[in-house]
Amino acid sequence: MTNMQNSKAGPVSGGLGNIEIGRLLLEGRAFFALIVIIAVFSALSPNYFSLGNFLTMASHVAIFGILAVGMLLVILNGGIDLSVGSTLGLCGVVAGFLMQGVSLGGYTFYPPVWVVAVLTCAFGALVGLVNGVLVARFKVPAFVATLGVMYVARGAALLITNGLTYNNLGGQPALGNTGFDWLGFNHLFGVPIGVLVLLVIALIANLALARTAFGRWLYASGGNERAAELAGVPVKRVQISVYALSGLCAAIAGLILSSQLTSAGPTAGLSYELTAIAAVVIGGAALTGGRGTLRGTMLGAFVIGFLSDGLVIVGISSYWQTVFTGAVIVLAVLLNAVQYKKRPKAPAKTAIPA
Amino acid sequence: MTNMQNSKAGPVSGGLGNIEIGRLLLEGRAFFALIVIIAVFSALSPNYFSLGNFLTMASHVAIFGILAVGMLLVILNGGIDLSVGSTLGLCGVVAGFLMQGVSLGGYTFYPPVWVVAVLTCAFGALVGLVNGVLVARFKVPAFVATLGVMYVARGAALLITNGLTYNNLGGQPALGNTGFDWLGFNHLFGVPIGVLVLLVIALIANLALARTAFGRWLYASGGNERAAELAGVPVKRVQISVYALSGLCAAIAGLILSSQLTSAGPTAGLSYELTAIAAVVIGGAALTGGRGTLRGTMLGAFVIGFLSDGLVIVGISSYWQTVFTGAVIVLAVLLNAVQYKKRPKAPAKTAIPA
Amino acid sequence: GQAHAAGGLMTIIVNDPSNPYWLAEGNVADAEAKKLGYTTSVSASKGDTNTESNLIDTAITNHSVAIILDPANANGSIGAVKKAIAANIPVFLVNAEINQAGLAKAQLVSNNAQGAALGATRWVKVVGQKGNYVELLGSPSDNNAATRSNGYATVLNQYPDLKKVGEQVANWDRTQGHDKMQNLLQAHPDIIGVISGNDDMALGAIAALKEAGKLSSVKVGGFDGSPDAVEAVKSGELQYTVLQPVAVFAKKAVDEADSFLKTGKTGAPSEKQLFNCVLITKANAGDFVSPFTLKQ
Amino acid sequence: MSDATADSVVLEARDIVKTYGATRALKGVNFAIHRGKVTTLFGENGAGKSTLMKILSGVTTPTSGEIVLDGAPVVFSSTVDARDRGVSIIHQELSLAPNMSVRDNIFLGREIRNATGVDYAEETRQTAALMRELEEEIDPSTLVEELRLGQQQIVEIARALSVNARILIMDEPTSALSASEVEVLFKVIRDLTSRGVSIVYISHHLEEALQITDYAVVLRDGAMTANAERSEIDLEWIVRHMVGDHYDRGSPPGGYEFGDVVLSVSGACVEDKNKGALLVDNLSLDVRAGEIVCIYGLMGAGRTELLEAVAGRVKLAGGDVKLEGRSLDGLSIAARIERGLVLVPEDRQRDGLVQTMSVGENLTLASIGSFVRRMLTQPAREKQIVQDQIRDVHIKTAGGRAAIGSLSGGNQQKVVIGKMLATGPRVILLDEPSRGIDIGAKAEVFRLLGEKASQGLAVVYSTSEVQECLSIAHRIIVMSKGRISAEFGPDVPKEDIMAASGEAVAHDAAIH
Ligand SMILES: Nc1ncnc2c1ncn2[C@@H]1O[C@H](COP(=O)(O)OP(=O)(O)OP(=O)(O)O)[C@@H](O)[C@H]1O
Ligand SMILES: Nc1ncnc2c1ncn2[C@@H]1O[C@H](COP(=O)(O)OP(=O)(O)OP(=O)(O)O)[C@@H](O)[C@H]1O
Ligand SMILES: [Mg+2]
Ligand SMILES: [Mg+2]
Repeated sequence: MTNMQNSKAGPVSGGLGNIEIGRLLLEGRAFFALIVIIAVFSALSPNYFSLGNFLTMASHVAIFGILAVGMLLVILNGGIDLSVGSTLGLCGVVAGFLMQGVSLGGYTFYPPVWVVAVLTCAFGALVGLVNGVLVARFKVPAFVATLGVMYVARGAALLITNGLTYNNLGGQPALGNTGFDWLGFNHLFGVPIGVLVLLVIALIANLALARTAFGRWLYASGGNERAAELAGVPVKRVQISVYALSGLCAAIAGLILSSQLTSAGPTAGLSYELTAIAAVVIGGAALTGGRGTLRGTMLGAFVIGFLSDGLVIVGISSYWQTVFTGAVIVLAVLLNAVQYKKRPKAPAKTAIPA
Repeated sequence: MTNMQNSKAGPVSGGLGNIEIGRLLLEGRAFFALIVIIAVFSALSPNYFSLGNFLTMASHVAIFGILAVGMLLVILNGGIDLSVGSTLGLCGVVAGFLMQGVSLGGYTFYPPVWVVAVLTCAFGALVGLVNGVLVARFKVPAFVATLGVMYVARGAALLITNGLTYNNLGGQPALGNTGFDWLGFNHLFGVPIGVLVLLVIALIANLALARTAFGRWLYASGGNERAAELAGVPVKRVQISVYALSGLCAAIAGLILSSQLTSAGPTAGLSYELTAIAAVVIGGAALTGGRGTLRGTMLGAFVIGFLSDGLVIVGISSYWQTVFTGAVIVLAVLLNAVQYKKRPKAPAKTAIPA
Repeated sequence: GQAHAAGGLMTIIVNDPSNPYWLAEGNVADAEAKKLGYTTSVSASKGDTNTESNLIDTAITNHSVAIILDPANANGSIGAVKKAIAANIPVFLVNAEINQAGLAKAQLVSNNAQGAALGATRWVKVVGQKGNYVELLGSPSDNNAATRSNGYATVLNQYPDLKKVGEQVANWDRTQGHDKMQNLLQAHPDIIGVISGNDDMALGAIAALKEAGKLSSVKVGGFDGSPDAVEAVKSGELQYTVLQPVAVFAKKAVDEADSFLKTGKTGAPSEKQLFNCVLITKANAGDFVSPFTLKQ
Repeated sequence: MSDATADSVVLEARDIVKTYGATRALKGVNFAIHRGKVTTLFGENGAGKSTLMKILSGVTTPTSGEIVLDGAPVVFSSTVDARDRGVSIIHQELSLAPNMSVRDNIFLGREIRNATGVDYAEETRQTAALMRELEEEIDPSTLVEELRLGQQQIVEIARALSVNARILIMDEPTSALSASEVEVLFKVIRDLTSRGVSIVYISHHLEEALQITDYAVVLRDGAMTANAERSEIDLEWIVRHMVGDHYDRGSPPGGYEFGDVVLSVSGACVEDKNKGALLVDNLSLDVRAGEIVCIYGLMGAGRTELLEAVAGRVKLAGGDVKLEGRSLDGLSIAARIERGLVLVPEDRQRDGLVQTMSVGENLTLASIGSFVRRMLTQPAREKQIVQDQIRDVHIKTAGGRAAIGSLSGGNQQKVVIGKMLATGPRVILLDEPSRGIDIGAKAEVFRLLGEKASQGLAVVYSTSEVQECLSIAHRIIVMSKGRISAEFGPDVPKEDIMAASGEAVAHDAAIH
């Protein structure tokens, strides 16, 4: 995998090949944090270090890991997406709504599950698109645009369900819409489907970042939008895309979550955006854009997930859990900052040593 | 009042004199939004347009208006403070804790109210100081540092109270610690004390921004930190100060809130940071730092407060309230963006084609 | 410490311990389980079904012998309960129900409808049968909000001269109760009473009324029986509150779980068990021995 | 240095060494500033000029060595400390807060206070006085971001002057100034020196700098290679010590025929967004394959707007641009690059480079399509392209994976040019590509452009230096107020070009 922020190189040499264990150990502070977390909790509880528990924890990580992938794209672009939590909730509700059957001209259709999934994903991407258009076309700062959409999406979810939760997403064989719980309940080769979905999304995103023109454009427009534009990068299209992709990721996470819970409530995903952002940042991405890797983000997501589950498993009170979560976020980034400090100061973006 | 982003002038004529109604109407979109809100709700409800209601609404605005003042300072500096909501809650709890009496060597002291207030304010400033040090000294990005502190402060508040709410903040005459409800309950010339406190804080902040070296340093370090540093501005000290001041504002808001409720709970202030940020941004400040006015921020706070109270008064469902809040945030900033678009593109901060 | 004691691990999942009601629920269950020889783990879903589902997973990982659960959502928690059952862990629900029978071994809840009727009847006694009033509602995603509001309506609708002139959702929260009460007062300065879906909102409303100097003319009723509310009843600021016997059923749930683990039967006649609420007025407000626990 | 001048030394640097990690920016430099004289510092990009000045003005501290002020060793702990002892500096990179007024910038960090806080009235008065002295009509309350670059540089100069320093360091103060503004500055400098103020002056405009030099010092690779009084030196002397080479001014490439017209601009107009005035006013221009056309003009002549409009960055308010006969109307920047029209922007930091990416990634940014197969980039091909560009454009770098910030200014400029050449263009527009780069790098850029032109590339090159036109252009176009005011062949006298631009012919510095 590439290692944008840690090496001077970036993905020039192109790719997936050059994992360097030494560098990983020395420089990947998030990786180090993860190892420490696993070691500490394994020592504290006999139940922590087991394949079963790792898979369970991984399936918890899946939800906000998927959000974090979308968030990484947005952050690489120099933006931020506060709306993902709400979009997740809204998409779950939309899926639930569709599963209840759609009345059209007196008839009630029961779309099959794959249609529901596709429509929900499209809807999530659409919400993201709204963010993207607000940011790219109307020049609303990302923080504000997505904050607004966060409120609107949450309100919309509440309005659709009137505050209630959709149940019975299992569908009925008679209606031909069974299978919704597959995503959340089933396992493939013993691995929960949610985790596999995260894996697939992460692999695709990694490939896109490291090996496609889109990835290069994204890093470039996040690093210096003006320069990217003059080099022929369609910066507006890239910007709109990342928000749409982030919305898509939120929709997928929403589907998995409602499938796991076999229910869809309007308050699902509350404040998940903060967890996703924390994962990306712990993973070493810079909020100013242009720096960050998918590998880091995944590590960040696992650090948060394995930490919070570990705290629960060893039975630490929920108050302390809140304190620890905050402390770990700061500490992980502090370590990153210390690491940066040792390197020569990068020249300020627009300063000129002419 | 001065009008940094709308006029070329800045505080040239030195201050408070040059309100220009025409420009206000034409350019102050937040002001325009406020007028529209007042007009619409006055038409919809006979109860809206009355002095009594305006004072009530103003007392609601006071809480996050005070937070917004601190937030403005941080944002002018190019940072962000996500921890204010938690700090508000924590400070309320600390005040409540002190009002219950402090055991020292077997004796229980009941500090008088002014001591409690001073200690609470100091404590809030201290929490802010932690943010400031993390950001300025350890170079942790503001978003991350304050996110971490947000969690830690909330957890601490829960730990102190063990989840309970401190009640009976009224104190007892026998213990000499009455008067805590004064802030929240009393009126001076018919105006709630909370509103007066906001007014005083706003005036002081405005004076500091427009008339003191600190204000100039703040704008400069938010506009171009390196330039400010080279000019001899103590940028680190300024940065640490703004976070400390933001913490102080949160403490004051926490005091007023607990005084209004005569109780202090650990979950008070949840997500108020978003409202405060929204107020600052609606008021025309740029999240990139260096641009924004106190007048704008106050207008922004009143827009949000008058809107949400208006929605309550005309009886709109709480779901729609959420939707409207989001829409107004985006719309207000969209208007600002349109306004900016007409102006010449600002050259990048430090650019020079040497 | 997870060292398996004789009884094994009992996982207790409450909603949100930053609220004294749920804190008491967790504490009582925790104490009872420890007394019966179990190790315990108390955690909180904070009303989020996903967190709840994660906590259930953790309980499975930790090989819990039983789960005492305060479900976050009547519909949304069904999946989590199913998951625990699939892992052969019996689940005992307390305080709130799920909308599917036959999953949990027992559902122990307070009789919200009965409590609401109790409260509303008392409220009419205090306020009188004629005048305008307003209602503060809990968060609409919570079934109890509707149950209580309907309970109030059933009683109050019998008095045609009592007119509800406004209602506001204050999400069970004291600050929101305060602010919304102020808004309601603006629109309806002539009200004579406030009926609230829980104590926190009622206490917020009391603060607002005090500030407006109207507490003497506007009577407030609460629900839950939280310690703060009991104090307010004692001092006469709150007219009454309705105690949910959370301490009773939290203890009972653990007892039933213990019985089930030992005998295969809960010892209760049915899965769903309603516990009647108790009216708390100045008369019996002094009888509390600990939060939510009345002297027997 | 002779003993006769030693006692006139105010500030002296002794054996200054400065290292940045592995880089040794200064390797034991001795440097003296003479009272009431102008000491000019010459050197290539990266020679260490700015580093030395930063040390003398308290911005950074030397790794070793000492600073002697008035015969006594001193340690400057900060810029404020240095300022308090009478050392003031104009930084090479503009250090102004764009969101604040001219007055606020000038008095930032040393506010004039009165009873109620800052005395804005007094500050405004003093700012206005400074502006008068510099003969610049800038209202003290104007926001800096609303000023054009040259004016911003004036503000920077005004700030340094307002300190009333005994020693004034100017690190490339004129890079964005027009000739007349430079004249004013020189007048101010002469005035200052006559009052006993000592000046250190740094510039890549060697001829210009020679006009005011009293002492010349040449720095090379972090070491002083020569110093002498004005009377002993000339341009050749400076160049010889700077690059250790014989200085060749170059001449336009020849020995081939131009091809067809590739770029044809007809009646182009560009509007000023705020004022509605025309920045480019009905301008027409044809460029043939293999031809190098220089656009000479003063600051604000509208060259940047013209080039950006041709490249598609700003909209034409009227007229048309044709590439090989086909109109480019409505095409995006990307589409124009695809068709073979590229722009090397004026400001390489802001518009040319992505600082977060490596040298290689920057080089291939505009030509990603050439190494993408089935949606995926081909690392081997990309590496080849990067290596080819580094070789062809002569970029001095550790390799494609090096951080862009590790390169010197001139090499960064070559990366920007190389990036655009990698797209295989038919026409390349360069907007003042020689700004801030030393004469060695400049010669390399000229050589590169000449070579590409002889292979059929059409080159449009904007510059503010007459000598550059003469060194490279087949045709020289002079722009003034948005129009073409004159057109010359390659053998025109300098004075004619300058006169056509509306510029008063500068004093001939008798360099020839
Ligand atoms: N902050 C820094 N960190 C690392 N290296 C630096 C730093 N500042 C300067 N250098 C290096 O020190 C050397 C001297 O740089 P300096 O800026 O003094 O050159 P200069 O002579 O001013 O060049 P120019 O003519 O381009 O302005 C260069 O190699 C540069 O890369
Ligand atoms: N950002 C800006 N804001 C306001 N005016 C501007 C701006 N940029 C350019 N101008 C004005 O537009 C006119 C043309 O400027 P332009 O940059 O095209 O000139 P130029 O010949 O390229 O000169 P330069 O050497 O400055 O690049 C000038 O009058 C200049 O003052
Ligand atoms: Mg330099
Ligand atoms: Mg130009």
